[in-house]
Amino acid sequence: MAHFLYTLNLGAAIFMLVAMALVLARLLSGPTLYDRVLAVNSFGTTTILFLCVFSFVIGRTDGIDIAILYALMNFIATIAVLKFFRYRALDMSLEDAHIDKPTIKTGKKTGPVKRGRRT
Amino acid sequence: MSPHLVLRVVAKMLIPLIALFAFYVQFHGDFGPGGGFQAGVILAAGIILYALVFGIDAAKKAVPPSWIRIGMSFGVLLYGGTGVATWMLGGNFLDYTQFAPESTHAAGQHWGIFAVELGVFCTVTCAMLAIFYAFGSRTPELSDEDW
Amino acid sequence: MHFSPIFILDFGLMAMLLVVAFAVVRIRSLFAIVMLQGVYSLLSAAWFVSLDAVDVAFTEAAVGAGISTVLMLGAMLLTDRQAKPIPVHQKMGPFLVVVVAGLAMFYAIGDMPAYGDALSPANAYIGAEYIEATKREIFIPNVVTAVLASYRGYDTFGETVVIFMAGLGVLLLLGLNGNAGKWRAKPNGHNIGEGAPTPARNPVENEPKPVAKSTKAKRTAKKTVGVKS
Amino acid sequence: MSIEVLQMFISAALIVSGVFFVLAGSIGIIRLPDFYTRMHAAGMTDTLGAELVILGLMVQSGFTQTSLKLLLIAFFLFLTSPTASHAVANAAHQAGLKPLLGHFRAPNPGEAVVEEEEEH
Repeated sequence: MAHFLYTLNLGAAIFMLVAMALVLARLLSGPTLYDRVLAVNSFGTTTILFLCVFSFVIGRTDGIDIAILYALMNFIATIAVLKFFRYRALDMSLEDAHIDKPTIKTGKKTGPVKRGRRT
Repeated sequence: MSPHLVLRVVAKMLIPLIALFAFYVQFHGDFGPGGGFQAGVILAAGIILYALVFGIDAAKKAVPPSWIRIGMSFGVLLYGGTGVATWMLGGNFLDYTQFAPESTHAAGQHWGIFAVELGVFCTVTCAMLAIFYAFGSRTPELSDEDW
Repeated sequence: MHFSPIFILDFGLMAMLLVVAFAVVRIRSLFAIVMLQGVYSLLSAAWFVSLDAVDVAFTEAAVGAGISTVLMLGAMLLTDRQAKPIPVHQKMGPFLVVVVAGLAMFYAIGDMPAYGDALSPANAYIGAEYIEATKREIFIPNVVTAVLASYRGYDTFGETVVIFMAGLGVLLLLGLNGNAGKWRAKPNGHNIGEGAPTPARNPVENEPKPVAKSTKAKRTAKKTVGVKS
Repeated sequence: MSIEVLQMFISAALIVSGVFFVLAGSIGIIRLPDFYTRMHAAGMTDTLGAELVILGLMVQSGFTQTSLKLLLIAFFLFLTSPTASHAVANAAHQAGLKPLLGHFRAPNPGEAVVEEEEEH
């Protein structure tokens, strides 16, 4: 029975690795930067799952602490990236950010982009 | 309509949990993975999340730059002071057994490791926040073509 | 060597690390590089877990996932978005150095202990002594904490001082308030407002400019303003 | 049938279905044509697949500290993943990234935002 569970977890870990590789391909090729952000986020989730399953495979549950850490911290990078691209500053508050429309890179020239108000 | 309501609510729920996890890593470091450095980085990440969502000015109100200056030096002083204290008690520099020489369960070692990890925690948190404040407080001036 | 199925996972992780490292070298968009570095730290943390180096994995995870990406983005705000291409003739020298160093490393692989060897120098001599002594001298389960804080307390003190110096250097060079918001970065050396007539910028720009900006940086900016790359 | 065998089978079923969803999601991230559809696939990986796999592992380990930690991971993922997806979608929509349209036409990104504002 232990052998069955070991095989099950190992198979799950290998499939997680495959999923990580697929998401990585999207990260490398992503046409827009939002695809990349999405891929990084998804990659984080897949890695968390990989770490959980893998700690069951090797029988040491310390890897789960690292998975908790990633589950908490994966969010911060995503928020930073989106703030960076939407408001072009890291220092302003989201609370009083007015809705503005920075343009994605289209190649053609566009008007000036308003940044979020600095408090 | 208030902008980014979802982000603000989730961040508000998440920041205390990140801080709690940082303290778990700090004080559970003797039994599981982790220690002062990791805990300091995690706590700093929590405060950085606060700064990202509620603005760097709010973060500076919560954790003022003067605290950062003091905390950064306090950590190193705590570490060094532990060594000096063992010195005063008659041992070598950073020889923690001097704190409780009669103990059979190495209580002196436990106290020494606790103090030292606390010093590392202080210094790392404050140094990470100092770097973030220094970079995050600056505003670039860009034309659209450069972007 | 006995083949364990866990090696499949190790090799998979190593292969992905290699792909990400090549991509970081090849891609010119700095934003993609920041993202890829986050992925690199995720992968290396997973790999450290498989090597049973959980504390190292923890550090890698803590620094790589949250802090490093944010700080990189903060630095990227003040610089360019794209790496400048380097002409091929300038690349040949470094390439030669890398090839020679790589060949030397391949030559040295023969002397390395086998993967997971119980008698390798890291496991055999002083490491084994620490693992034994921790149980009867310090009474805590985590050997890494015991070694870091007690047996190698001097080293950790040095590391703490290094972190302190890093923070101090940033404080001295940049200041915690970014010069109270008066300092402004100008990527590419362009001085906006001197070239083509642009629409009104932020109101902050009308403030009297700080003295430090009007020195060398401004002079070079004036020179290069016409020849935008 | 003893309780361990039952535990094993439940765990196996949950993990296998979770892995199926994760794999399907990551294939979707590769294969689907534009950003918004890819996000649909990624959302499936992030919530359904992840929760199923973690639930399977919890069943496997029983009432232990490990199980509690896994519960925490499941809770954090449940909290942060949809939020991150929401933030990415919001940013892309605000920036004017248009979905790949077929026969039907969606409103322009700017117009849709104005309508949303008036609702609140």
